[in-house]
Formats: sequence, C-alpha cells, structure tokens
Amino acid sequence: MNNYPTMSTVQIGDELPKMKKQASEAELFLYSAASFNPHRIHYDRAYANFEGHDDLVVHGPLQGSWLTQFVTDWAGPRARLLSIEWQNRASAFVGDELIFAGTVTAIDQANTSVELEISEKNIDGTLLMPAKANVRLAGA
Amino acid sequence: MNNYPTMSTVQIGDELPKMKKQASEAELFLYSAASFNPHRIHYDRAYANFEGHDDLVVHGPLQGSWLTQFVTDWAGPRARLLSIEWQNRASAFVGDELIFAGTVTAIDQANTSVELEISEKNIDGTLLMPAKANVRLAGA
Amino acid sequence: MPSSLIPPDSLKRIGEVLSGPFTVRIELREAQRYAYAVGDLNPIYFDETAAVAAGYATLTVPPLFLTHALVQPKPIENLRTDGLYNDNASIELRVSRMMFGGEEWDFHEPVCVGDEITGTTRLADLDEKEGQKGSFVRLVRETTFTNQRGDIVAKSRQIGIAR
Amino acid sequence: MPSSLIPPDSLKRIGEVLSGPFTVRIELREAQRYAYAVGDLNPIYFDETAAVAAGYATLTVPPLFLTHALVQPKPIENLRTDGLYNDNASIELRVSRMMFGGEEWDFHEPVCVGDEITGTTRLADLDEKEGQKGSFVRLVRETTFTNQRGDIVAKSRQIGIAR
Repeated sequence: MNNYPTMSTVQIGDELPKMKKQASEAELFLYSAASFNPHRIHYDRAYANFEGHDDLVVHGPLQGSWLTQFVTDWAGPRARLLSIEWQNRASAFVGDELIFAGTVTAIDQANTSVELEISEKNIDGTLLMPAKANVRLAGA
Repeated sequence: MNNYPTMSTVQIGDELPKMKKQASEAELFLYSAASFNPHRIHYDRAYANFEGHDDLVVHGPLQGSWLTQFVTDWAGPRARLLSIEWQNRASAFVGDELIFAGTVTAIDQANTSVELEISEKNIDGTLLMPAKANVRLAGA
Repeated sequence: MPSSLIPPDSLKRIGEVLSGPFTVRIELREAQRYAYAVGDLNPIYFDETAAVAAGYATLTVPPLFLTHALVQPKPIENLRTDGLYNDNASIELRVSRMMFGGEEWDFHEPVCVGDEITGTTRLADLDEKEGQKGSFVRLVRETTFTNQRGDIVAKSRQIGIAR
Repeated sequence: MPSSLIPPDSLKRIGEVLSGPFTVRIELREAQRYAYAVGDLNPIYFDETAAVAAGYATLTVPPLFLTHALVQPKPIENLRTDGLYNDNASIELRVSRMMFGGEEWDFHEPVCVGDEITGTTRLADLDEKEGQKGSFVRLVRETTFTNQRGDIVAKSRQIGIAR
C-alpha cells in the first residue's frame, strides 16, 4: 500500500509535498545532451554572459520536466497526467535552489481528475514558472 | 570512377592529403553529447582551468575519430580499416587548428593492405598524436 | 493596423508545417538518459514490472521527452554562433531577441518504449501584442504526436516571445 | 621491488572484468549523431545505397563509435565534481592525476546499424614505469566487442597514464 491520493481521499486545498531542485554545470550538460540541444547558453558561461544572462541558464523544458515530475511523484505511478502548462516568467541559473509547490484547486468526480496550481520559485521567492496541471487519479 | 588508392597504384612514400580540424565550443559539446561523456574539462572553461588546462580540452577519442576519418577519407568507402593506434603526447584545445598528415610506410601485397604513419600537429608544429594504421585497400 | 514587428510574408506562414512529419522509434536508452538527466527516477521508466503494474504495456517515458525524441541528427556545418542550427523552422521577424515563453501540453494516450511516434510541427499562431515594455510578438509552434496505430498521443504548444 | 604507486590490492585486479558484459543494439540515430559530431560525412554512415555498394550489409558506423555505443545511462546521483561518474571501473592508485595516454584498435568484422554488440572491459595491464619526470603508472583497459553471431568484431586497448 502507499499514500498516493485517490478520488476518495483528495480534497480541494490539499498541498503537494514541496520538491527542491538545484542543477550543477554537469547536470545542465547532461540535460542538454539528453535533449539534443547544443544551445551555448546552457554550458558556455562566457557565451551566456555575452547574450545578457547572469550565468548558465536552466533550460525551460528541464523546468517543465521537473514540473511534471512534481505532479507524478505526488499522484503516483497509476495516475495519468492529462495536461500541463506553464509560463516562463524569469530565468533560473546554474546552482539556483528551486522550490516547487502546488495545491489542489478543483476536483472533477465525473472525470476522476483534479486540477493543480503549481509554482516554481527561487530562494528569493521570485516566481519563475506558474503552472497548472490536470491529473487523473488512480483508484476510486 | 574515383581516385582512391588501390594495391596497384599505391606506393611507399605516398602522402595522404592533409586534413584540418578546428573544434568550437558547440562542436566539443556535440561530441561530449554524442559520446555520452559529461567530463567538465570539455565544456566548462573555469573547471578546465581549475584542473590545470589552458582551455577546454579536445577529447582524445575525438582526435582518434579524426585520425580514422583521415585514413578512410583517403582510402575510400570500399577499403577496410584493420587497425589503428595513437599516443596522446600533448593536449589540443578548443579553437586550435589541427593538421593531420600521413605517409604510406609499407605495402603488404599478400594481405592487400598498407601501413600508414600519421601525425596530428597543432599550428605551432607540436606533435599532439603520432599514429599508425593498417588499411586493406579496395580493388586490385 | 499593420504589424511593425511581423513582416507580411511571415504572417502568411501561419498554419504552415515547420518541421516533420518525422517518425522515430522511442528508444529505451534515450528515454532513460532523459529521465536520469531530469533526476526523475520514477520506476515506470526503469522497471518493467512497475510499469506494467501501473497499467502500461511496457516501460513508459517521461511525458516531455516526446519533443526531444523527435530531434533529428544534424551536421555541424549548420551550427550558428549560438550553438543552435540554421533551419527552415525560423520565422523572420523584426526583433532582436527570442525568449522561451512557456508550453502547454495535452496527453491523450500513453507512450511506451518501442512505439513509433510521428511528430509534425506547425506555426499555429503569430501575433503582435502590447505589453508593459512595448510591443512584442507571440509565436506558437504546435506539435501533434501520433503513434503507430494512428492515435494522437499528445499535443504540445511551445510559446515564443520575441521583442 | 614493490611498486610505490600501485597498492597490492590493485595489482591483484589485473585480468578482472571492470565493466560489462553489456549488450546494446547499434542505433542509427546515435551513430549518426556521433558521425556528425566528428564531422565525418562518409556516405557509408548516411546513405544505405552507398554502404551496400561499399560491401556492407546496411549502414555502417564510425569505427570508434563502438566504445560509446556501450555507455550505459547512469543516474546523476553518481556524478563526481569533475562531471564523471563514480563506478567500479576505478582502480585505486597512489597518484594525483590520470591522463589519457592513447588507444590501440583492431577491427575484425564490419559493424552495422541493428547489430547487437556485446562489450566486456578487463584490466589488461597495470605496471609502474620510470619516465623522465619520475615514476608513472601505465594502465590498460581492454574491451572485446562481439556481435550477435558471436564474432569478435573489434578489440580496443585504452591506455591511461597516472602520476
């Protein structure tokens, strides 16, 4: 047994367990490599500075994948992510501590799904990516 | 028809057409990615300096693959590389102009193969990688 | 009012296919490298028993890996200074900078290792808007992903902001 | 004379399997990404007709790609500061720096896309030598590559210099 939410246990206002991410130079490299993205702003600090960035930029889609992981870690392997969307409000840089938080904002019993509002913030509290997701919960 | 060497045309002392390579930061990244190698000395200049390197280091195996290309470009697609070996004498860095040169040093008619001596030098003339290769030539 | 940032020829490209259709097989090792790089160790990406227990036919893959699975190998001759490639998917605009604005995804069917996924990307939207810092262009690239059975498995909308 | 740089327990590891056997399928896209990254546009890696005309069963791959085809996906938890992974293939030595010394390859049979290649790496040699700059360790990792028919297709010897 596990503690994943189900349609009978989930409640509006439930908070997802916070998740922290912090990517090193090597981790940004590995994501660039795994996503087949040679853009220099992610591994070449001098070039990132030349383009006006304070430091190596954390890939938007990497943060997107962290958002999906944040949802699926909470919902469990039998749940199904139905949709997710996020906006890129501000950049994250190598070494930044990034905090993911989220809340259940709606429950659709007919569709056995819930709506989540999610935020990714840095430790200054700056909102980097506001996001929304719909997930179909497992069980009944 | 083409101008690839055959056992009837090749002669001891034949020189291979010189080849030049010069890898940018993005090209080193792409090789790191394609070879699944996250070693920071190839994309993180500050870290490369910290390890005592003057700049981003060109991967030894990338230079090895350039050596094989140098041979197969000369020998043609119907030839077969039988063996190759090289020593790493000095480092190559991002942006360095690297010159590959080679000579036919022996011909083995029974094995329909030739032996090559190859050098990779930088524009200062420093020998970075001495190499030897055996290649079976196509045709007769 | 004519757009000051979007040339008329670029506006005409709305609806145009920018890349694809490309078909690729979802590869275990590529997907696992992606999951490791994200730091997402969900067993449904690594342990077939766990994936089957969770209702998948076999190992599944991180949802957003789909975009990357479709990336075609390209020659270094086409590299630009910034490390990206020159390609036909670039839309000509009178702007100096393109930023990543966000993404919207809908997932319809599971995607598993071994699936043959076809992706086609279109210019779904292109318009000029007024913001606090002046005019900007909002560019939407929509990709539809279908599997070997012809099912639409997912749609993504990647939003670019240019000013 | 006992070796000053090689602990006895490390000497005992000569002959030991350091990694593998691992079996992987040679993937078109991985091999082409490798060829593009090298800047080697030989048509036998890209054009099936050219590969067949050159005597291959189908597309072949750059000779040294074999090493990389065998690299296993690994979790970022195992990353070290230098970006490499902690693994069992490390040999304990009383040295401060390991350098890439060179490689030796023998090729016996062609390798084509779709082949299932098994690679096993052993510690083939480990000894201490005297050089102009003092003692150093020469470490040889030998990998044997076989295909799905059991043929040995290639052997590589990677030479590490540590001091």
